[in-house]
Formats: sequence, C-alpha cells, structure tokens
Amino acid sequence: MKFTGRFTVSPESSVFSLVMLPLLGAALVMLAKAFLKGRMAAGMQFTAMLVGLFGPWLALLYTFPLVWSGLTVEGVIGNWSGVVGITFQFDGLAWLINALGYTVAGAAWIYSLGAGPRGPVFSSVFLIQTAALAATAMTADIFNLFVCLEVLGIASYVLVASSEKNGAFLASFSYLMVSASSMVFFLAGLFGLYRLTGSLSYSGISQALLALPDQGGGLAAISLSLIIAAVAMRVAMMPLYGWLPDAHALAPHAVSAVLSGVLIKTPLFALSRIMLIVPLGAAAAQLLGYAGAATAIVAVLVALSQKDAKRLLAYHSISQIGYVVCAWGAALDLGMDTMAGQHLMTAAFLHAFYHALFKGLLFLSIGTSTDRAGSRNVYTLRGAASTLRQSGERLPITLLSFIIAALAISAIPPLNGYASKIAITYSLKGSWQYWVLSAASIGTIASFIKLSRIFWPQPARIRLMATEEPSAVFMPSVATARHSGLPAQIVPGPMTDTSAVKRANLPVGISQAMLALACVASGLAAPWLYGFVLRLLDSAASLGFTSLNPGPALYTADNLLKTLYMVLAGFVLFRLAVSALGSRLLSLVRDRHRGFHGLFLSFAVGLSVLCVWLLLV
Amino acid sequence: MSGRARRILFLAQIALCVLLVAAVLIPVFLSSMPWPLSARDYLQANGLAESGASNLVSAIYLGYRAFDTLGETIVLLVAISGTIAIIAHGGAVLAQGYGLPSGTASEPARHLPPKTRTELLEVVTGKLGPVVLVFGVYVMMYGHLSPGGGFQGGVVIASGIVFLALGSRVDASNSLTSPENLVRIESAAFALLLLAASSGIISGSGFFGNPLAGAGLTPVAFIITLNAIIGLKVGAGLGFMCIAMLGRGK
Amino acid sequence: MLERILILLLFLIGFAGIVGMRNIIKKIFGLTIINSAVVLLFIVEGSRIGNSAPIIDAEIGLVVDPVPQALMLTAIVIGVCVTALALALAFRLYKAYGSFDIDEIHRQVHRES
Amino acid sequence: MIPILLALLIILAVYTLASADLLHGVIALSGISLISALIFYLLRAPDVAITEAAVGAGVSTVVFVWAIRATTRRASPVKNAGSSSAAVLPEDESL
Repeated sequence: MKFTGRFTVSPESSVFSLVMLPLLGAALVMLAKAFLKGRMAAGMQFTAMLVGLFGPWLALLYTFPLVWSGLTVEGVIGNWSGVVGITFQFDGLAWLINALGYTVAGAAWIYSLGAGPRGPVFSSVFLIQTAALAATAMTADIFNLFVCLEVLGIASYVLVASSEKNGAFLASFSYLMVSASSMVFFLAGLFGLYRLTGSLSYSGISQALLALPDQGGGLAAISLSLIIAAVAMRVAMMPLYGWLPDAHALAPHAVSAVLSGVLIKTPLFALSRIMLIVPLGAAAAQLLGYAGAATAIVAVLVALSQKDAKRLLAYHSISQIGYVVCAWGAALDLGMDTMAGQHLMTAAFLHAFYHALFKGLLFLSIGTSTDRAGSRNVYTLRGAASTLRQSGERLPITLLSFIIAALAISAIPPLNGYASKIAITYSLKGSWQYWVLSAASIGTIASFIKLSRIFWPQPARIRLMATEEPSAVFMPSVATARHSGLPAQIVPGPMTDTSAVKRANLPVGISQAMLALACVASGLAAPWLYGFVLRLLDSAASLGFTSLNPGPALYTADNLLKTLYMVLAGFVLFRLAVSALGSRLLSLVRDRHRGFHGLFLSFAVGLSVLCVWLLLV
Repeated sequence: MSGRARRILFLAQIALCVLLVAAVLIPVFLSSMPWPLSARDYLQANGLAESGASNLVSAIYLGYRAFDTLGETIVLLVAISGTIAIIAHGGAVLAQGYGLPSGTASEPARHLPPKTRTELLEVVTGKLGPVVLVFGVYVMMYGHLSPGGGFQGGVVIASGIVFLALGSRVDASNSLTSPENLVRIESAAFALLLLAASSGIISGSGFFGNPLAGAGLTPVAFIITLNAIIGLKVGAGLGFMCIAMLGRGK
Repeated sequence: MLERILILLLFLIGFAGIVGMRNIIKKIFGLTIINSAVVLLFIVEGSRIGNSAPIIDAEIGLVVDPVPQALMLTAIVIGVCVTALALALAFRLYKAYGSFDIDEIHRQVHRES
Repeated sequence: MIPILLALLIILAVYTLASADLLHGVIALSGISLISALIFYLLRAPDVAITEAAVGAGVSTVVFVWAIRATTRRASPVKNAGSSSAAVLPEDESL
C-alpha cells in the first residue's frame, strides 16, 4: 500500500516512534494508575503495554525496506545544527538491535502476565527500559549515550529491587553503586574528549582527533579507555562482572530474561559505532576481544561450580557474552571494511540474538520449575518434571522448553546455538581464541548436564532429605518481615511471590512456547538468517561482500564430528566435576564473595590495564 | 587469616584502587590543552537567532539537546516512582499490582517522631508557601531570558508545595498537596511532554522540532512550552516524593 | 593548575569513600562527592575561554562555553536521582538487616541463603 | 578566590566522610553543594549554580535527612566498636 495523500511518515519519524511508543505506553500506564481504578486501570495498562511493546514492530517493518536497501537514516534531532545538536544514526545494526530488544521484551512481558511482577510501577519502568534500549541503539552522540545508559541503569536497579527474594536489595545496591560510579568515570572520559575535540557527536570527535597532531596522544587514549571501561562494566566483561550474578539471579524471572538477553548486549553494540571511527578504537577492541575469550572460559568454570540454579544461569550469561565480545572485538580489530570483519560481526550479532532467545527461555523455564518445586539447589532438587506435572501442566511445555534451550546453549544441531557457535569459530579458526572458545563449549555442555539433573526422577535417599529440611531459599519474606518490623500486610507472606506460579497458567506456557519455537525456527533458518544479518550489516558499510561469501556451511561432516567429540568431552567433564576430587577443586573457583571493594578493585585494575594497552600501541 | 592481616589486606586493596584511579585520572584532570572554541563561537554567533532564547544554556538544554532533557526527566520519573515503591512497600508494590490497599504511599511516616510540626513552623511555612510557588513559576517561565528554567523552577515549586503541606492543618483537605493530585499532575505532564516532543512529527518539522514552525511561530515559544511542562512535572514529582517522605500524605 | 589539582583531590577523596567506607550511607556520600568533582571540573575548565555569562543581551564580551553548563545541568539531576534511589535501597537494607555496615549486611545475606 | 573555596570543599568532604554522626555529614554535604553553587556563580554559570543550590543542597539534603531520621544517625554500629573492623566474610559452606 502506498501513501498517496499529503500525509507521509518520514523515515526519521518512524525511527523515533521506536523510542516514543514505549514511552507513550509508560505515560498511559501512569495515567491509568493516577486517574482510573480497578478493571479500567488494568485494561488500560494492558492496552498501553500492547502499544509500547508491539507497536514498534510497525515502525520496524516500515523502516525495513530502507535499511535493507542500504540507506542509513541519520540526522540531527529537531533539525538543529550539528555542532551542538544530537546526532543519530539508524542503520542495519540499529535495526537488528531493536528487533532483538522488542522480541525478548515482548516474550518477557507475556511471561510476567502469568508469573508477575505486574504492578503499574513495574510496567512503566519496564517500558521505559525498552525505550532506552531503542534510543541507545541509534544514538551517535556521546553525551546522549551517557543519558541513555543512565536511563537503562536506573530502570534496571528498580527492576532488580522489585524482586522479593532475600538479598535483592543488596544486589540492587551493589549494582547501583558500581555502575553509577563507573558512569562518573564515563563523564570524566567525556570531559577529556570534549576538551580535545570540542565536539560531542561521534563523527565530530573522530574527525577532530584525526586532525590533531599525534591524534590526541595520551589524553585521547585515556579518555577513550575511561568511556570503554564504563560501558564494559555494563556488559559484564572479564574483570568487571562481579555485580552481575547477584543482580540477575535475584531479579524476577521475566526481568532476568531481559537483563541477560538484551540489556548487557545493547551497550556493546552501541559502543561499536564509536569504536569503528575513532583512532585507537581498533586497538581497544582487540584487547576487549581477548578479555571476551578469557571471560568465556573463566565464567563457565565458575558456572560449573554453582549450586543455585539461577546463579548458574547468570554465570552462563557472562560466559556467552564472552563469546559475543570475543567475536565482536576481533571484528572491530579487523575493521568492518574487510570480509572477515563482516563475518565476525555477523556471527557476534547472531550469537547475541540467539543467546537472548535461549537464555530467556532458560530463565523462564528454570524459574517456573524451581518456583513450583520450591528449591533452587542444583544438588538436592530432583524430580522437577513430576512436580510440574502435578501442578497441572498437562503438556510438558516447561520441560520441553528447558530441553530445547539447554540443547541450544550446548550447541547441538539443529538448534540455533549450534549455528551461531559454528559461525563464530568458523571465522576464528586457527587463532588461539578458537581453542579457548571450544574449551568453553565443553564446559557449557557439562554444566547443563549438571543442571538437567533437577528434572531427573527423585531417588529415595534425596526425597527423604528434601522432606526433612524445607529449602531455605524460599523463606526470604518471612525473614524480611521479621527484621523490618513492619506489619504483615506490608511485607507479604512467603507465598505471595509464588502463588501465581503454583498453578500452571496460560501466559507462562505461551511465552515459553513462543521462545522455544523461536529457538527451533531460528536454528533451522540459520543459514538464511546469517545471510540476512550479513546483508544488513553490509549495507551499513555498503561494500557488497554478501555475494562473495555466503558464510559458513553448517552441517559438514567436520562440524558434526566436532560436536560429537565435544558432547563426549562434556560428559566426561561432568563426571569429573561431580566426582569427589572434582567438586573439591570446583569449590575453590566458586565465586568467593570478594566484598564490595572487590568490585571496585576489579574496575580500577581493568581500567588501568586498558589505559596501558592503549598508551603502548 | 587473622583479623589484623585481613585489615591490612583490605587497606592495601583500597590504596591500590585509589592509586590506580589517580594514575589514570591525572592526565585527564590536569591536562592543560586549550579549551575548544568551536561550539562557543558557533553559539555566540547563531544561538540567539536560531533558538530565540537569549539564555544560551536554555537554548541548548531545551532546544539543541532537548532529547537529553527528555532522558533526564525520565530518570527523575523512574527515580521518584522507584524510591516511593521501595521505601513504602519493598518489592510488593512492584510485584502485586492493583491488589494493594490505596493511600499507603505515606508509609515511612511511622518512622518519624510524631512531633515534626510546631505552631511556628505551621504559620511561617503556610504564609511562605504561596510566595515560593509564585517565585517558582517566575523562574520556570523566564528561563529563556534569565538564569533558571523548567527544572529549577520545578524544584522551587516543589518546595513551595512542601511548605504548603507543612503549613496546612492536619485535617484540612488541601487539594494541591494531596498525593493523589500530585501523581495526577505528574503523569499528565509527562504525557504532555511526550506529545509536545512528538508533535513535530505530525506537523512535519521532525522529532523534537518546533511543531508550529510553518505557522511562523518562533522556536522560543516551543522552549517556553517545554519549560512550563517540565516545571509542572518536576514540581509535582518532587513535591510528591518529599511529602511522602515527610509522612504528610493523606 | 592549582584548581585542577584540588578538584582531582576532591574526586579521589570521594572515590576512597566509596571504596573504603563500610557504612553504606557514607558510600553514597562518596558518590555525591565524585559527581560534584566532575561537575566542577567541567565548569571550571569551560569558563576559561570567556568573561561573561552565556546570556546574550546588549554588547557583551566573549561568553564562557555554554555547552558544558547545559551538559552539567543534566548530570547534576541524574546524580541526585541515583542518590535518592540509593538512599531508598539503604533504608530498606537497614530495615531488613539492622545495620548500615556493608560487611554485616553481606554476612547476613549469605547466612540466610 | 576559587582555590580557597575548593580547599574548603576538600575539608568539608573529609569531614563528611569522617564524621561519626551521619546528620553532621549530611550538613557538610549540603555545604559542599552550596559552595559549589557559589563557585559556579563566580565562574559565570548562573544556571548551574541555581540548579546545584536547588537540587544538590535542597532536594538531596531532604532525601538524606529523611533516610537518616528514619534509620539511625550513628555512623558505625555499636556492638562492633573496638572489635576487628576488617571485612569478615563468610566462608562459603560446601555442599
């Protein structure tokens, strides 16, 4: 259909409706809360969520032909002068990040309809977070990036605190202090860059730096590393991930899915926009890529040693983001104008996208199972499958979702994780990162064999133990009530959080089924999707590599054989890990609570290493 | 490890942390590069003509970089609703939704000693409140000419609202200072702000553009409008937060 | 130069407070202080290129750089918002664990779970 | 002039972090905000000065005072006074 009248939607407007629609939804939720009561308010809130989370798809569809044909929607917001105004850039990469964000946010919201949280404050903050993701994806101005990151941050502190689990307030507080302080360092870096260049837009900064003698020298290097370190903090990379396990493990399940699936990746891809054009960007990306490989292997070892199911998943998020960062760093190091760089970036994005799908599914299915079973201890919980059946789930959707997601993260064909991991290792073949990532994959398989034991039937001995001591994990609210001294109606009893989940309900099933189908479908359609992402990223660089090299072949005998070996190795590693010696060794690497200052020490160390690296190259 | 060794290790970690940060920041903070002139020169030459606001900071804040300001008001919005939700109910208000009993936003009141108001305080603040409100509106509306603007005016308005709330008698229903109304004003102002920001899309002058540029309206009118809306929103939001914290809700 | 050194010192004091203080309210004090230090840095350095406030009326000389001022308005407000949220969390932590001491809170959290 | 004010800020910052009474710390902190506002005014940034005075010295002080009155003014817990103040972290019990 063509618009023939005078009224046409400009590309710029449709791009900004990606940000404005969720914000409008948030405003509607607040209006509903302020002016309406009861069913009317609930109905309006529901409508607002629909507008905010699914309306942007229209804008994405509308802008797709533009992006596909290689155009970039760019300009200055409000048509002001570019010297001071805010520049934005909507290209294939931004389109892809938005598509990723709205997919996961939509599924997480449907899940939250069934399992909570669902208050108006939650809804509006959730929508605002989604809007900030969209804005982060398309900004090309460094101070605007700061504002977007702050909005993302403050929304996620509130969302993490909205959990009623024990320790969620501490997790939220630690996350807030670390990330707010790192944002002050971001400002200091911004000061350095502004002092050197007098400009705030990415293109202005890079042009001014290139014009300077010595390209800005030490000040430019240090300012850049301050900014990169602050963003890397949000991405939870190697030395800076200390805040993540608590925050992600204690948040409500739907929030965990969004935090792990989208929130830690968007800053990374937003950062690539400035790293590509600033001198020294490639060198910084190289170091980050190395840190990513290290993250992948270290985090998977720590994950293998966890006993809390959701903490295990949180460590896997760190490990998987390590894969993404490794490929992303290598891509930026090579440059997006090389074919290998394009393929690596495609692989990185594809893995980020697939990880969002299967990790979201993992958080939702493990969350549902552990809530119904009443325990999250990987070592003692058994028979979760039968618990699910008893709770009235006639179709074993949760169990099937878990199986699909676990197979996907373990890179078993034909699921999506297989395709993206093959894509990453294909481009890295021959380098040391290839071997590190392969080892990390073996660890992933082993730890998911370990996690899947919670669904195995219950042996008699453990059943006895389980009835004797009810799990401690699920009594937090009582403890809170006891300590806070508040009357009982303010602090809800232990069951309020889970009562909704105790019975099988439709939204929980639907959201899991949606994500499970997406995992299978995106696995089957992986070659096509690879070409799609490559083409979109390519159109951003407009070089036309797509036709030259369509990407890796998936189901070669070589790859399948390698997968078989990895599964065998994973099983061996699992046996080792649960053996007496293995569990003693693993308890050494289990996350020591290094305390609050440990978080800052790792930040300071990471920051200074990055500085030294950039000053030396 | 003994307590003493632990303490030394702890202090050593902190010293290392601060030293590393100092080493990194010294070149940034102590740099004596000349400050860039490009943005200043551009604004001094064209700022007034392009935006119509003689206060260049306002011109940037609500003109050139109004999108940042939108982000800032959103941070404030999330902070206020998050703070209230956390102090009043823990996670419960976020988790449960509409099942909560209404009017509990003033929960922290129980922790204040009962005697927070005295006769003198009541009289002084009650008389001062309207004056402060008027001053806040002045700061808010003249931000494009003189120092001040929507945000600063909003803060002054908020303190005026708090004064009125402190000054009014316990049972007197003061419609401006009731939390319900403040929440209503805040959410309505937020919706208005979003509408104003996107109105340019419909009229064709682009996102955050002056919607009536075609009709001969100068950009400064748009800046004044934004100032007023932001002032209203900030005033209501902060006033709500302070009143809830002082336990003066209904 | 002296001004820059003093601002750096202010920043480092605040940072040491965040890292080294055990009381979480004092950590929040530290956050406020480093935020102020960076704001001061922007304004002090940005004011070196002019000699009148960035308000254009009659014949004035060169104005100071208005861009850092506008940016710092945003940064100040965001800083206060984060502080308010941190205080709300600190209040909750105190109510739940009866202490502002970060180590004590850590200990209780890990004992309970 | 400016260096003197900055030196004053540093003294106040040290006092803020060192004071045993949190309420005194808050008052010193609002002093920091007010002096900063004065510096901004002297440096020809009146907008920032107004904002810092209203937001930093006003709103933020109100929130701090509320938080401290609702909890405690003491900066260090009584029972731990004198005992080892180093981080005593829990040993993670094995399975």
